[in-house]
Amino acid sequence: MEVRLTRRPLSVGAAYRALERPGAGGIVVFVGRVRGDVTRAGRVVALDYEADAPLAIRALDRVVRRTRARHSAVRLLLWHRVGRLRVGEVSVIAGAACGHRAAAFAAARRLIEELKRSVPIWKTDRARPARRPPRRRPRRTGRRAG
Amino acid sequence: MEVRLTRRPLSVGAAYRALERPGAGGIVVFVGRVRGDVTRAGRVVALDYEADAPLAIRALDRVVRRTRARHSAVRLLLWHRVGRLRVGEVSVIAGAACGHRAAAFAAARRLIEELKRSVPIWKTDRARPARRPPRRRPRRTGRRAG
Amino acid sequence: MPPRTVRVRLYASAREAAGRATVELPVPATGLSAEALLRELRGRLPALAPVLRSCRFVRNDRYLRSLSARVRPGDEFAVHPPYGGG
Amino acid sequence: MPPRTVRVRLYASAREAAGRATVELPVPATGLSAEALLRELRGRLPALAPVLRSCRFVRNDRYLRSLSARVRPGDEFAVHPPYGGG
Repeated sequence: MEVRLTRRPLSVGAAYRALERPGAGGIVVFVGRVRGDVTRAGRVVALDYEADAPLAIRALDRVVRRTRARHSAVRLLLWHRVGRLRVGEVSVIAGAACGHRAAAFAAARRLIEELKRSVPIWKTDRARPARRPPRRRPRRTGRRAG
Repeated sequence: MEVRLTRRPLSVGAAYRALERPGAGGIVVFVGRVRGDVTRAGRVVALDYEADAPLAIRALDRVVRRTRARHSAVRLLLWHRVGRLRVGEVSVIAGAACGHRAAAFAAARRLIEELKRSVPIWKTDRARPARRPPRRRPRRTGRRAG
Repeated sequence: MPPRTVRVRLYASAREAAGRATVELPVPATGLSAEALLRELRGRLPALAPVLRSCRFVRNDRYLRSLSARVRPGDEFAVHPPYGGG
Repeated sequence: MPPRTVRVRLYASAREAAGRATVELPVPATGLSAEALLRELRGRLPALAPVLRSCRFVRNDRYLRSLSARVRPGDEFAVHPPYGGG
């Protein structure tokens, strides 16, 4: 599938296999992972990802469609996971298979930038306080680079 | 291993696993594959890759070292295959794991561009003539995008 | 009996500010403008007011192009803070 | 008996032009400049001449910085056409 919004773990291997097409001289796969950054609330142990699913799927489709038109891609994919993700887990995979490497880099980059800008998905930190007794506290802003 | 020059098939899965490090919020993997383009000599069925091995390995190391310094990468890798590769086979993998996605894209791109510019590796087309009886004919210039 | 309310769904920072994910707002049978609905929402949940300024709004799975658009009983309304996936 | 030749290794388009991958060139015991060695090589394999103009040269696994560098019997010399990996 070109776009996917799922609670299940994302497989980089499956993504790469989906991109292997004849004519794909250059394939670029971007993988975003949860980082265990330290915030004012403590060390991030997980991120909760949520989406407005019907709109998010339409928006993912639109991002792929527009990117294909611009970069004459052989094959694109844009997968995002939702739910609680622990540090090190994969939140997003953006992949582009093109004839040439410059187009593959540009298309993959565009997929992830447009996703961040235009797809209704949000993340909320789950942090473990550094010096205070452990408790869960939601925070508004994400702390990863994706 | 960070750099590799090998006659054996390259595994994208192994490359990705080698890049999964704590702190790697963004991972970019570039994969170059042999394309079956049509040239004046006919349709390319394979590319022969050769290297001046001792220099190529030193050059790969240097490309990785310089890229790490510029993009504060968590982990980089640059693998190239040599020998006869058929259409669809993977000739090169350039991977970058960084804290943030912009650095990961820039580092992966730099790895492959510097490789092409400064590493003593060459390719020669093996084409199957389109309308003449099949024979093998070496051609000077490669016909893939890598 | 026909519906007399609009269900408002709050995401991410809007939900955190409001302390809840959904709100049912009563609306007249003839509906009201999105602008009036948001006024109602701020009245009910004052902590939402600063968050709403940076939000986009969705009615029945379509982005609202104008706050003068009409919202009717039975509609679904969603509040989208700035996106942050990836 | 000490070596009396330099082994020249030709890669890619240089090999295709020459029709061979290596050439043994006799050199004096005191050696000669890389420039003189290349003159010798072009004399032996005229088809190499146009290719050599875009090549880099390597002596004993180090790039030559100058064509006045000395090449001695037993040295290994390599001809690198423009690179094209990836």
